[in-house]
Amino acid sequence: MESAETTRARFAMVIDLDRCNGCGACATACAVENNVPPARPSANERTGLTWQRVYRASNGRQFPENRSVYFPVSCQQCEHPPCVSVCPQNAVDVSPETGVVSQIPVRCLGCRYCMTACPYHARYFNWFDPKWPDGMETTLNPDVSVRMRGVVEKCNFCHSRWQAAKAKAAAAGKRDLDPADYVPACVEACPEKAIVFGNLDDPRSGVAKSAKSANAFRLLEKLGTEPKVFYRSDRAWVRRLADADVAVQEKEATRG
Amino acid sequence: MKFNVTRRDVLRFAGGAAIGTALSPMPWNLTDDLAIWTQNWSWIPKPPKGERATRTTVCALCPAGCPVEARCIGGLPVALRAANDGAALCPLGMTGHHLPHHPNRLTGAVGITRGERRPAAVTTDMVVRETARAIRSARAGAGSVVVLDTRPGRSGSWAWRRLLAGIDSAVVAAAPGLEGASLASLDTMLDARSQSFGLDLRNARTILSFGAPVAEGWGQLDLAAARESVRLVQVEPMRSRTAESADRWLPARPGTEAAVALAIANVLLAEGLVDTTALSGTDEFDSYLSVIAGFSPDRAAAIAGLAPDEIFATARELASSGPSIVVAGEQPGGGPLGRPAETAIFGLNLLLGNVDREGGIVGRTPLPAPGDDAPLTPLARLDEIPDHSVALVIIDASAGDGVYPWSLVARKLSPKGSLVVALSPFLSGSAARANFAVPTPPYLETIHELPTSFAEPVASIALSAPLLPTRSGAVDPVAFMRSIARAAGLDLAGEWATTESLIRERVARIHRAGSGTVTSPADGSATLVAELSTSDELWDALLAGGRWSAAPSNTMPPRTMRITGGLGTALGELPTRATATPRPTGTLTLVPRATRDTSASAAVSPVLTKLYQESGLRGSTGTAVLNPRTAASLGFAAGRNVRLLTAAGAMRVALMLDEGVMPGVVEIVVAPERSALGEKTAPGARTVLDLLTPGNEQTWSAVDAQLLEG
Amino acid sequence: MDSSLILRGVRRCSTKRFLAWLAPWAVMAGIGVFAIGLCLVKGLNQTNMDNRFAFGLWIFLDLAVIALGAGAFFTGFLLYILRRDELRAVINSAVVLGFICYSGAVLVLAVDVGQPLRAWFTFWHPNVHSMLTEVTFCITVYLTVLAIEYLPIVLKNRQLRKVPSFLVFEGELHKLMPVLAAVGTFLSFFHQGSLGGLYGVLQGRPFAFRDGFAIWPTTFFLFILSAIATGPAFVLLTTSIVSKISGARLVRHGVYELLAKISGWLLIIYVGLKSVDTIVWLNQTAPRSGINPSQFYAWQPFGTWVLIVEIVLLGLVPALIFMSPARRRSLPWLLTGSVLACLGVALNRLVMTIQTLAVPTLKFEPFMTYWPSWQEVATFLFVIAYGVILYSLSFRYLRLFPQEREMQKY
Amino acid sequence: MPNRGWMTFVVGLGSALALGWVAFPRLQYRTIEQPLQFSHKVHTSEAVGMTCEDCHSLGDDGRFTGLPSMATCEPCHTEPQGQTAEEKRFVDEYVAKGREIEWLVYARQPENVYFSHAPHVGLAGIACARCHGPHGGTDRLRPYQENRLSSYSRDIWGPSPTRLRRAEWQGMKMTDCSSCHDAHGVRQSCLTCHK
Repeated sequence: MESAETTRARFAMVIDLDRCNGCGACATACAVENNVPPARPSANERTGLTWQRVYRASNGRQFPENRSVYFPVSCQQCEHPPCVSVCPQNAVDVSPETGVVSQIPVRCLGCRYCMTACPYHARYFNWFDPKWPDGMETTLNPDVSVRMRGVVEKCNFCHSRWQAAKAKAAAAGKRDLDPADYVPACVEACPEKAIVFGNLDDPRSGVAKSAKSANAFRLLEKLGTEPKVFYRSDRAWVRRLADADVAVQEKEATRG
Repeated sequence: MKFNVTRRDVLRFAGGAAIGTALSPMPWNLTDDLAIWTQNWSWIPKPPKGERATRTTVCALCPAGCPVEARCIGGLPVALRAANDGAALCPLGMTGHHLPHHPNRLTGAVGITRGERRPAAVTTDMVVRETARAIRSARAGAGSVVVLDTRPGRSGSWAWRRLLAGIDSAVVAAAPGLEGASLASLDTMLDARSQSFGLDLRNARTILSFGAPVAEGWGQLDLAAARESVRLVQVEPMRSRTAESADRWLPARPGTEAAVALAIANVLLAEGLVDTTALSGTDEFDSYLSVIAGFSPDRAAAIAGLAPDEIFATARELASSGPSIVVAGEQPGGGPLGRPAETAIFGLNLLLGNVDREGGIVGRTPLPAPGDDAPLTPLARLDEIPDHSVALVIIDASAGDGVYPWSLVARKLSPKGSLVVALSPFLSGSAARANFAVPTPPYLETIHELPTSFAEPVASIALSAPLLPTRSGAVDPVAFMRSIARAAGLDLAGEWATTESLIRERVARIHRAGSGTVTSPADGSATLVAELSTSDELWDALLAGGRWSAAPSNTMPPRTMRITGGLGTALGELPTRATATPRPTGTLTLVPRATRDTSASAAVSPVLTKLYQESGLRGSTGTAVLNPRTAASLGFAAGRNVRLLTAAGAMRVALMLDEGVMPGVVEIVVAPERSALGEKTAPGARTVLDLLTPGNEQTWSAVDAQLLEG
Repeated sequence: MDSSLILRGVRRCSTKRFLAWLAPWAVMAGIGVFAIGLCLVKGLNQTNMDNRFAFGLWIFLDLAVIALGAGAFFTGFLLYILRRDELRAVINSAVVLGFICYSGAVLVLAVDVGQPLRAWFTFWHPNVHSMLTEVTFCITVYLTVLAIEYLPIVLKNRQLRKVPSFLVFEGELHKLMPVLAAVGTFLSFFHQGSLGGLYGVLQGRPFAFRDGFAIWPTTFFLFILSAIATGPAFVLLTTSIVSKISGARLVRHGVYELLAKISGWLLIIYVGLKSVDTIVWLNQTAPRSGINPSQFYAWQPFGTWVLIVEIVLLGLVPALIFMSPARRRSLPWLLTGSVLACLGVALNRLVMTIQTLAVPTLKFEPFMTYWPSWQEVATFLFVIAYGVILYSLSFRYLRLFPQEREMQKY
Repeated sequence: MPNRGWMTFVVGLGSALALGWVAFPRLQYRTIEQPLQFSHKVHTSEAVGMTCEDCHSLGDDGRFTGLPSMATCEPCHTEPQGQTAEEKRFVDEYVAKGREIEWLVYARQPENVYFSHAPHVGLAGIACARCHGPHGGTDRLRPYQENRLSSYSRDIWGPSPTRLRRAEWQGMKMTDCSSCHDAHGVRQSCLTCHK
């Protein structure tokens, strides 16, 4: 039998913040694709499940000079992920085939140590049992398993779509998948075409070029996590929001 | 032998048993199986299994009618996306396949008593009898009959007009707060009530919008794509997504739009930027000029809180880079600006010569009616109907809903007795406020019609094909009308018995006329109708997601133009009133804010809690947003729960602070009410909209309010 | 009624009084059991933890009680390895305290994880790089060690001694004690350190992240040091409280002084190293992560006062008290010092748990605070009630303080 | 009676062993008969001459179409082909009524596993029997056994109560997948198989 070695890829995305207008289509498409359950009545923005969360930030100036920017933040698929080494039971690893950081809910103990480790708050805990209104379970995506309460979950670049693209390639006798077959749901759903997705290792891909462009940046780069989600903006004040050197938010929200 | 069981025996037995158990697979398998049990809990929903296929339809959740590709498992849709390349669906459209399973879906007719937690089940026949009785008493003089249509222009809309034709006091009115409602003022000004016209936004070079969400898909203009060729000037108090992406943003105070429009007209005239010879003979032109003369840029700028230069610059831009289009209001959740303001704003179109011009306001042939040429009930605006005069309101929300304060309808009801009947798939929105609600099939369970949308320059139609079987209990609206006709003794002749047969008839008439083209959603290829041999072919092409469009005709028949639409002095008074009324200190202007997508439907997918409840992206209903300076002057901090007080009452809201909000303004988030998001609550619960009492102009885009402790 | 079980030669209160003492604690434990049941059946939505405060009151409780429970292993270490025989007077009590602290922590951990039935996955599929794996292994093994150390104390009960084989067993176990103490010391040093490492390795949380030696961040060593410094103080504190409540003299004052002296010297070393660590962290480690350290203390209620209180009031002050021979002679001073030292280690664990999570990393994320739900508080109080009940039973029926009988004679 | 102590110990040991090795494995599983008896042997016999792929095929997109639907069976079975009562029942109750058979799938993987036949059969050329055993030559469908706690098929663990495999094709646990992957140098991570 021949070796089943597959090629290595580093999937990445570049999000153009000058195009994003905060419509939330990415977050919605993500929830539909990945069987993320709707909120329980008592859930809120601190206990909710949104793999792709859109944050709004502003230039901090007064009306009418105030301008906002929307940061869609999902798992940043770090090259040096702070969440992998902390998991006590190997429920998190990095896929050598895709560079995607995994989270395997059925292995997860629910200790939430990975959540404290992630500086991007991209990991979410199932505080509640997943529940859809009666009958709506027939609209679930069979390619993604439904998570149980008490485990952590997060974005995996729509891994099921990668699996499907790989199976399609295999059926055609190929080992390499067609880039057009693997597009995460958020990328597909963006009405502004603000997200470019592809293989960073392929120098011809749009993502490799955009990631190297002058105004591309990553969040909290100084932490050394080397995220594979890039952002770009021609506005300097937007780029400054990537680092946490100055405190700008004065909002305080207390729960309990 | 005596056998005494001693403590020591028990210990030995237990010891042996412990070792034996440890040496058997039982404890280890049990530990393993228990852990696996937690991975496979029976109460965790299991996704469906079955064959995979893709099917095409058209989204019927808002008037835009986007082509949709559905990924189906075992024939049932599990994911929706735009069927045409390069396009995308909005969050509402993407989750449309959840709606047939919405927890607030009506499964049978219900009677709703205010204050009762649960509606009572009734029979459809009973609702028919009650409706017929109300019609008979209306004919006997008890009051008038109003049908509120939430999606005008459908075959069903025509059927209502046909049904009520025999009743003198009956009118069909568009539900308040619908997109395109402001354009009715343009109808009046152009005396085009029986005529239909559209906005040629794609060919315009400058768009001046007073609050319309142009950059958020309003009017089907892909502004992102048209960035190079279209210049957008936005006049809006809120820093909306459109305002932020506009080329020029004039943050005028709420309620001062008319002053800004009149001042722009003032500059156009004063600087001789427009040629008014064609208008000089027009009805009321002189009074219009005198109103304009009262609004110098300096005065208007002071009223609106703008720099006068902004007004000068806007006027000059409009005049120099035509063709231009000026649109009024259309703010989702905020409703129309009111006729005087709309008249002032649309007047700019007449001054600038935007009518009958490519890239301006163009005439369009209307869609053929689905039936005979029998007389029809007149169309009216709800604000034209006298208060306390209506005996029966029928709300046809079978194709969608509007967002408006319920008091707009309530004030019309006759105190001597009235009945409100709603047709809706869901027990939320309008239906939750009726006396009776009759279930109709939702999107994806029946054929829905997407007739020409308000801004389109040519007539068009698309059909939303069902992907799911209709659930039992749902009543076809046209079949319901026929039952009413029978019970009330109204004449409703014709072959058609259901909505589908009515739409088929309309399609047959389009085919018979033989003009226009059908565009396929997949590849954008167009087929001439003339090439289709039977109307069934046209029907099939439409059911496969195609859209029929009429051939463009940019000429409008000659018409009378009435500049101020007979509004007389109201126009002059309006902007002054907005600022001159002395207000007690601490009074703020309450401005409702909604997003376009979710204001179109009575129910949204519970998954949209991701946007409304589980993230800060769109505030949940009951969130008030203030400028931090305004909050500081009132002594409030973020996250505080305060009482919001208006003339209509008070409500508790959570405060959010945002520097992007105009000082002195409270933005109130009009999110889908909790029942629309799928939570089981009492029908017709009060929402923030109930705080927005419409004034005499029946607008609710800006209302005086106060914030109080506690 | 239960006098046949009570050690000969010591005075204990009447059964009735004892039951009256236990009753409120039993009620508290009962409420706790209900709260724990709610969390296990309905899930962790019963708590006020959230995606940002993934750790809350319970993790703080675990860290704090494990730090205080360090008294058990450290006293064992001093007695059996370093041969400080004076400490035989408190070793039994220390072991019971250690057992209570560790078993309480493990119990709360079992409630705190989302899927307790999968807890054994850590042993079956361990990730050896995780500090939490190290903690889990060490705590489990050490809890077993503590249970074995507890056993001979139980077996020495008047009635149980009557079973000859128990006596033999107990004797054998006793010979094992130095070995167990050595094992316990090794394990404890490791997991106290790992608990510190738990935070120190958080590369993405500049508030917690520390440079270190090899794979161990400085918090690894600081946690060990702070635990062994406050462990003896906690033994001192509990012994004197028990003495006060029971009205019996339990140990000679010299034992208190020795405990205080040990605690004092270790505390002063800890305060010194902690200060150096803080300076390096604020001036080098944090800025390198792109964080302006002033941001750590920009949010109320976590001002710089927390740092000052932790290091000076709850670190330096008790250290100075303990180091002064004159103060050591006075029991009130010793108690003051012990309370301050124990509060100090608790505050340190609280700050590391809560403030680490409260300080925002992304600039567009707000600062958040957290307040536990009643279920979390009731579970917390359950551990305290459980500890009091178990300790009370042990004190009544077992020989926790060998010197007590001699002291009664005076 | 010096041995009595040992006796009680042995009794305890013996009864626990009996419980653990004999009674428990029976209690652990629920046995369910298939809705219909089906003979793979008859269909793959020379007389009929069908292959596995005739009914269990891969789609163009690489998705395994799984068990055949009635549409596959119907062309031959509008009328009974043989004399068995089971086939008559099949024709009367399923073909005639247009009902699908709700087979209990022995090899169904847990919900959280992504398994595609395409790379295994297509690229690696693994024969069906390598994982499914001599299933294609059986004359009867054995009863389906479902774990009462986990509700997984017994075939996941294999028939032995020790959960150790006797034959190569017995057992479809994670370790079975990963040991084969390891042996063939497949780079793997959690996401290789989990969804």
